[in-house]
Amino acid sequence: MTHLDVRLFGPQADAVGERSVRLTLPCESCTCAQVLDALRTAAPPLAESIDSSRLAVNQRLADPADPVRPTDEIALVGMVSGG
Amino acid sequence: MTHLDVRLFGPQADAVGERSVRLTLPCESCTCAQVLDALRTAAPPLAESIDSSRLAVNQRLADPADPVRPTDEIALVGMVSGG
Amino acid sequence: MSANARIFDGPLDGIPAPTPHPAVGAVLVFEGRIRPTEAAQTITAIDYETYDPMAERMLGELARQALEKFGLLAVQALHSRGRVGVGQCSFRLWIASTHRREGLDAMDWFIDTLKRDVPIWKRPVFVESGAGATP
Amino acid sequence: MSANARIFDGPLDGIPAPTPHPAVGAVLVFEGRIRPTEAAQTITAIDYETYDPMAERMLGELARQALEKFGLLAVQALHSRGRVGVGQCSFRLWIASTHRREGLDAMDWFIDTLKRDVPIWKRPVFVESGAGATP
Repeated sequence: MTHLDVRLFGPQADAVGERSVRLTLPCESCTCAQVLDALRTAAPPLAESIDSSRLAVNQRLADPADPVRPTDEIALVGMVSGG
Repeated sequence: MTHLDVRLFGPQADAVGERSVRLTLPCESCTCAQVLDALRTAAPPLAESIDSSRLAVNQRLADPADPVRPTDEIALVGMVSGG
Repeated sequence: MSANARIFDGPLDGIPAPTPHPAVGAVLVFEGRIRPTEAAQTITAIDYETYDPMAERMLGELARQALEKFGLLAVQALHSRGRVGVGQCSFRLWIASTHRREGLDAMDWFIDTLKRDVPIWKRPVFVESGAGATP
Repeated sequence: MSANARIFDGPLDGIPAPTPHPAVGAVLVFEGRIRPTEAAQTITAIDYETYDPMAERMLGELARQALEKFGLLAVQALHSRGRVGVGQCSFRLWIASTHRREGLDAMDWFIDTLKRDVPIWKRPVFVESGAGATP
């Protein structure tokens, strides 16, 4: 079991009404894909936008297969609108 | 017979060594195409660039079939390099 | 060749543009400005949220990638954080290149990539209907 | 919506850019600058020859055509006449549009058309080899 927090920003934070979501995952060594799946279940308002979102792990965009540790800084990067 | 002057600019003026060329054409009502042909004969240094050049008649770009009168202001517009 | 990026609090208006090196034949500037409507509603400003310091670091990475990918001479990217009012500038991309073509291509690529990947979010500030009218 | 064009004697550096209307979401600026070499030879300046007033009138026509063709909000085109030194600006195109896409497309079209049709010619001023070295 792994516990970790995922930071939310912008419209995704607004949709959930929180700046971060605490997740409990069944895996011991988890991947970004597993975190995104758990997030989808834990925060239903993200359902529509999560497929076009990525995780940032320690402030770098990560791929689905990349590992995540509970000590990592994890953020959901989706619905960005800079420029 | 028609007499007219064609103004030259930039590298075409440099090639001919003149700012204008005086032409004598056999036609009475002449076209731009006829002027360009006469210019080719009268100013051999223009041979290479004249096919990619156009005439301006009274300060407007003209087409080959457009008429030219001796009182018109005629200029060769070729090898332009603005910007 | 230089690439740099900065995120500033508030609008970018008034921040001077770089002075191009004499070898530069083409300078291209793109400025994104706040328009008075968002999804057909009147707004007064946009609040920009940035994930710091990742947003600035990524802007800098994009600037370096653009430099290399398009063979540019210099790139500067600036973006606002926080509130930027209607008519003010929130993003500026400055590109110096030998010729025009690579500069235009780089500008297109940079802005597309920014809009897809860089962790910056905007939140429109709508006109408060009737606010202040109640006693 | 406004389109304007001017030819100035000498470099354009220092001529202020227009202030965009608040509805403008994107401002694009292209500056053409004099590079220190021309066909692999060192130069000190470019002398621009313009066919007046046709050159300025055509620049204005291109600005109006760009406005209409690409649905822009404003266009300003400036070009130099006479001598412009290395590192100085000889051409500036300023485009204001609602969005980026049409501004970039218009810029490309404008510069291509300018380089093909507008009666402006450049003559490089080369470094005089050995000038002043002979007694």
